Amino acid sequence: MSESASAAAIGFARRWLLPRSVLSGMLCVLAAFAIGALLIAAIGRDPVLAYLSLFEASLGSTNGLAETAIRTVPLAFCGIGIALAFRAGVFNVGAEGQLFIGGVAAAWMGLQLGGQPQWLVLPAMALAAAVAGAGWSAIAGVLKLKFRADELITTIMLNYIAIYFVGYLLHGPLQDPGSPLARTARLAAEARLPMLLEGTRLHAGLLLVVVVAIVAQVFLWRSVAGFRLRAVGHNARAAENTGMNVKAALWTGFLICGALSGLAGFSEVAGVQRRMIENLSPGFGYTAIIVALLGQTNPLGVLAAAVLFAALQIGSTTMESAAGVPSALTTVIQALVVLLLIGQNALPRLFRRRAVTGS
Amino acid sequence: MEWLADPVLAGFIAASVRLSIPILLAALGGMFAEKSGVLNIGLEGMMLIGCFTGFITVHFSGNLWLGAGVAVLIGAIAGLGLAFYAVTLRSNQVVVGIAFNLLMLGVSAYFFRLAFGSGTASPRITPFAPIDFGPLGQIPILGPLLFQHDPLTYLSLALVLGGWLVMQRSTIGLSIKAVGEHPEAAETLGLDPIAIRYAAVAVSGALAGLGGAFLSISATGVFLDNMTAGRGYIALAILILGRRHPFGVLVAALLFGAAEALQLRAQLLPSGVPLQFLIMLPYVLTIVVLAVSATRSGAPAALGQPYEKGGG
Amino acid sequence: MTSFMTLSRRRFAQAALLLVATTALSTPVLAADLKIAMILPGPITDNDWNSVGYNGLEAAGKALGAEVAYVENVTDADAERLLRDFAERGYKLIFAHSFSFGDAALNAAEDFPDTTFMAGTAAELAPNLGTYSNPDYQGAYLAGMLAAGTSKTGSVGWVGGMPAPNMLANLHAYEAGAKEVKPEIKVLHTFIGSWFDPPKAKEAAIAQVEQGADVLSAQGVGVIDAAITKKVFALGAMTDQNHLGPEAVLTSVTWDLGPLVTAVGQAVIDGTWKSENWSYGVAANSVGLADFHGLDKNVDPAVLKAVEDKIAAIKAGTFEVPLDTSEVQ
Amino acid sequence: MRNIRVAFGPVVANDDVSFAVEPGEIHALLGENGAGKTTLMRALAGLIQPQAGSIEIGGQPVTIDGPLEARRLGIGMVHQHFMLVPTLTVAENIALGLKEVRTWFPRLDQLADEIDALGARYGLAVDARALAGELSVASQQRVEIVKALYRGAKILVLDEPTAVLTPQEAAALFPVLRALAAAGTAIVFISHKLNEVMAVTDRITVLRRGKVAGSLRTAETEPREIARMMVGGEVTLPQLEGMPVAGRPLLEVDRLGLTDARGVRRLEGVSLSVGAGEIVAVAGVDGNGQQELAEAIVGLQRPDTGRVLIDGVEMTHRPVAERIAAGLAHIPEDRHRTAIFEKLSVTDNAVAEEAGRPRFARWGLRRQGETRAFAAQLVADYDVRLGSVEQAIGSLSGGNQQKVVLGRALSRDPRLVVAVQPTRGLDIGATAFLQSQLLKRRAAGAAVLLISTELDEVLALADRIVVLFKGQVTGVVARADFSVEKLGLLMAGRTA
Repeated sequence: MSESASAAAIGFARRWLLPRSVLSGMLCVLAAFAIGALLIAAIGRDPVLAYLSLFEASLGSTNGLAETAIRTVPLAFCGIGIALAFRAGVFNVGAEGQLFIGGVAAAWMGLQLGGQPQWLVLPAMALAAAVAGAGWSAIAGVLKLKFRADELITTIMLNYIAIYFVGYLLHGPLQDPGSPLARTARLAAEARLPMLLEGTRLHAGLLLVVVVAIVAQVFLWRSVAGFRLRAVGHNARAAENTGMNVKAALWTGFLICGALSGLAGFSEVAGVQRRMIENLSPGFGYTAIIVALLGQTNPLGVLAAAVLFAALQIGSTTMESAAGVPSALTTVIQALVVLLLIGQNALPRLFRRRAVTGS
Repeated sequence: MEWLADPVLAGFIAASVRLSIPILLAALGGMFAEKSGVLNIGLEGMMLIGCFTGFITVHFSGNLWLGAGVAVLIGAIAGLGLAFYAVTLRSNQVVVGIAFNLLMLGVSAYFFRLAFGSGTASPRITPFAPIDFGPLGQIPILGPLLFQHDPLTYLSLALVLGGWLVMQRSTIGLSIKAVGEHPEAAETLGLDPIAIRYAAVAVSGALAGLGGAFLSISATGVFLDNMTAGRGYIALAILILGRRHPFGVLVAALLFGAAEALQLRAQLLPSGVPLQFLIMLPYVLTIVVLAVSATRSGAPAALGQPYEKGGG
Repeated sequence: MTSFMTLSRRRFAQAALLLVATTALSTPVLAADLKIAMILPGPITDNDWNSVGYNGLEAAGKALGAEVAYVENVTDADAERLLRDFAERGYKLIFAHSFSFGDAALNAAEDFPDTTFMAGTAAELAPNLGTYSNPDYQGAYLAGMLAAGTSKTGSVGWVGGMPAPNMLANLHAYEAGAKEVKPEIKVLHTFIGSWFDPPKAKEAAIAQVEQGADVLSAQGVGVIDAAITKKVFALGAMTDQNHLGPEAVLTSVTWDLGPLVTAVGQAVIDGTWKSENWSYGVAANSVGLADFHGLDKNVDPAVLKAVEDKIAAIKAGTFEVPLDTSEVQ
Repeated sequence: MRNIRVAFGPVVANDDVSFAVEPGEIHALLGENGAGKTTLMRALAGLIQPQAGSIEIGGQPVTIDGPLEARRLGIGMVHQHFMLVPTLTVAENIALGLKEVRTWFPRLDQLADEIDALGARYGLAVDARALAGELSVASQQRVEIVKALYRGAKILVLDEPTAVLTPQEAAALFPVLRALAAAGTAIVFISHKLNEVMAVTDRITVLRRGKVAGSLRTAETEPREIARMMVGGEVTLPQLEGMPVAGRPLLEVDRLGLTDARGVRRLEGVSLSVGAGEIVAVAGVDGNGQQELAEAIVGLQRPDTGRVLIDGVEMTHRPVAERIAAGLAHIPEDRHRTAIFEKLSVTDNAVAEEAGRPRFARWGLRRQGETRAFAAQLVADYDVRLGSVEQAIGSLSGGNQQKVVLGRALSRDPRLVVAVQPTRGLDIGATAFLQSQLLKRRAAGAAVLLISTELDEVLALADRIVVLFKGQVTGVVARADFSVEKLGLLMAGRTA
């Protein structure tokens, strides 16, 4: 092998197989777990047992892997949407509300089309969810572009409003006839996503989100529209000056985030719950914000970060039941992972600057 | 003029004040951070940790003021932690804030179980009681607005006044505003933008901590997981509605409190409006007011932008 | 105060021990190998719905000598996964302690036919999925009678979290009970829009007091605080909540899930378990009124007598508390 | 200051620089952009720490570890970009960081009186109670000087003080400086304008590429010698030659009026036209509506009255992209804010305007090869010095960044070029290159609108000069009638 070829091989390995960022990221996860272990020991529990059960439940068995994959789907959908919005300079933190609106729209469409063939029902549901999610996000878009109201604030407010609005629908017009529960009727078999793995709950939403991640990656880095989106996010004024349509890029950010979060709602409804329920999401849309930024707002990176967080969340509940460790501890570990990762990304830069200015 | 003395109106006014205080304190804290140029999304977490530490301190010491003090202190420490990320490491302030909220949620729930076990007889403390002003409390409008509350409420109102004095009149306020608008100019005059931002974020944490403690040692005498229920996020909106001015923040917080008090009362009337629409009233109102007034909100020029010493 | 504080300090010191004890990782096994699990929708510290479930699980674990485990704060989205997780780990009896876990339990039951599932107020059952009702509405009826009998203003209040079926059943029974005693009584109700927001629940209750209510039904943490502040009576829920307001909590509607969980567990061990609606209400002494702690002097003796008669009638089967879960307004 | 060395990473800004100024002396620190003048003075003001060398004040060796220490030693600096907080009043700006105005609640009224008195003494009239952000540029500069004096400055450093002033305002500044020097203040006057330096200073130190190129008494030298020292050789700036071709008008601006977001009227009834093969310059003191005019023409701001026509087609409310398609090229004033994406690669920056054209995109996806080839060609044509076209443009020097911007704008063969302060911040070599490119466009039959506050540049390049004052045209001067005095009067608002 020639020297340049071997150098290229090493470079390839560095870049794609084991980049430094992955290595140091794993170190951060380990450190967070070490701190968690101290806290577990503090209440007299066995950290080893706790972590074994966490690992076992999330990654150590077929079913665990399937559950982790299931949890990855909504986190990645929302996370990629948020990431693309952030790239455009839109701080849309409204994924949670957009997910609820998307979910209820998907269920509504699924119920309307009951009995139609699957190839028609599922795309129609997905479309309804995407359009509804995007429409909800567009409210924040109008508020920002027409009224200059900060989307960071309006999307938080819109999350509350969306959840109460869906509550109204599920207690009122869309309520399952004959049930006092706040939920829609059960979807017909045609309106459910196909299962991928016998004996688990893994549904085809996973394939969909992987495709979306790849398309989003290509869109962001290879397409003209993606380039303009990034350019606007970097410097909206310069983008306008070079003839780019800044409003279009901002709208793209709002609408993609809304549409993908809506798809998260669709995949939960059609793949997991098989109907719309009042508590469709345990905060997927909020966790996804962290997932998006941990993934460096890179669609494929976001997908990876979603897997990490899914595994942590899946494992944590088992840790609670099997080792008696309150699941609040996993919340602590998740937060520590994020803070350590941010810290380790920033620290070297800090030291470098110090060295240069010599102060 | 009979309606002036109507007990329902009086109750509504008094409730508006009570409901607004925690949000007011957090928003006032947010004002210090934002005026210095740091976006504090972590208000929610700082409220929650204040809520928890205030409660647990009162529970074990029996001293309400000690609880308030500890909440302030812990809130300030949390603020310093956030400042380390936002100011020193120059991290994305939105992510750091959200991560802090997550951390505080986990920490408060975990240590609550550590302190009280997983048992089910939840602990309770006797909260601050309203001060009796005698006939003053019966004055129409003013009575329920000003003379029916507990010491923490008056402390909060005093803090608004103090916040105004500090922000608009004092050297410290000048320095904070300068650092938020033009950190480089501040540095050429011998001010330390880094230190000032640390201090401002610590103060924001302290005030948010007190706002959280208000929930557990004044509004009620209990603590539950995630008891702040998003009030820290609401405070961010209130802060912008109030134009980052102490009195503006007071008015905006009262408006939100009034909307909340109104919807709780509207539920008791046969209005025919679906329940969920009443519950979302305060949030809708916030958005509408924001849309109407946001065009000239005037954020500090350097808000959200980390400062590098000797740079530029 | 002093003794109370000493107690607290000691409890603090024992916190670690308590934690170990409560989940009972390894208690001596009397029954075959039965392991019982429960998933709960909220924190077990809520002195309410989740505390009841947790206490019932613990009681059954002790009574049967069974190993028990639980997960708290489970969302609907996570329920099915956790049920399957327990089933996979060899738990043969699993309680899904929420009206909203019915779907999840049904799905899990299908894939784990050898495991027995019990879902709170489920609509659809399976051969290995039974349900248990939440009969605290029976107690709510009694509470309504007491509230109306104690009220001097002619208005009583009721504060709840979200308009879920069990809450609606509770509210309607409370109202019916109140109307039985005083047909012209006004029953005010408020939903605060979340399960856990004590300050907001307190404010909702205060609003009711200001509109004339002088007895409150506390279906959420915070209401008793309002009763203390406004010097009115509150009726506790689920557990004896007198300690939260010794002067204010007239009595509490208690729900003890222990007998039910124990009986279900015994039936599973004996192989006699059947898929049906297990209901342990007033008649089975699972739902009842807690001690008045001396506050019964505030209630018209005739009303107290009426309540006692009502309990007897329910036990004798001559009266059935109406179950109504219709939406309000 | 002796043997000062300051380096930012691999870039050495000051190398073995020694410099001295005496009480009562006005000492020019002269050099091209990037020669290290500002860096040296920032070290004196305690804003950066030199890696080597020593500083003595009044014969005592000192260590200036921060702005506070600099102030204690009597060093005051007026920065090129004013260090005023726009939302605070003048008095508040001056009170910042001062212990003398009481620790907790500053005595602002008393301070304001003292400021008025101080200003009166040196002819520096300022309104202490006005918001700093609402003052004119010249007033802001006076505030900066008062701020330094109030802090007891014995050594006053002025960084490019005349860059933002009219010739008349600059002339008014010089007596103030002399009065200050007469009162014993040592003044360091940083500039790259030879005529000013000759007019006002006692001594001149020239820096070139971070080193001292020479130090002489002003009276004993002459401009040519100094210029050679600055540049390190002879460089002549290009000069317009030949009469305009006077083709059809490619840009017509018709009674343009514009109100900004804060409700301030920025332009009023501005009309001008630029024909093919003609360079029209807009002169005026900074902040008199030039930026708004340029932005209304290129489409970054919406005027509320009047029209903009490009090659006869009304474009007043059309998007920027259409104007670019019609042949417009824009070289904006603030490169970092308006022209480049610092974190994107040189390639991405080079094709930003044309990324969607079929040449660079197919089926909505970018053609990487074509794009890179174009960028490589641009880099070669415009002599951009860089490591790779894939490196972030923010990592290039200012001059090289500007060349990319220029190349991007001009490689499209634009028919209309709007250049705003195109040479600001460039060294003489880069300036000459850029100016010659503009002349080339003129020769090729394009219309060029040059907006500049540098009178020398305007005089050298323009066929006609339009003068703006407070958003209105105060006069149009043809090449034959050019004179500094006349332009100066127009720039000060006296209509001809």
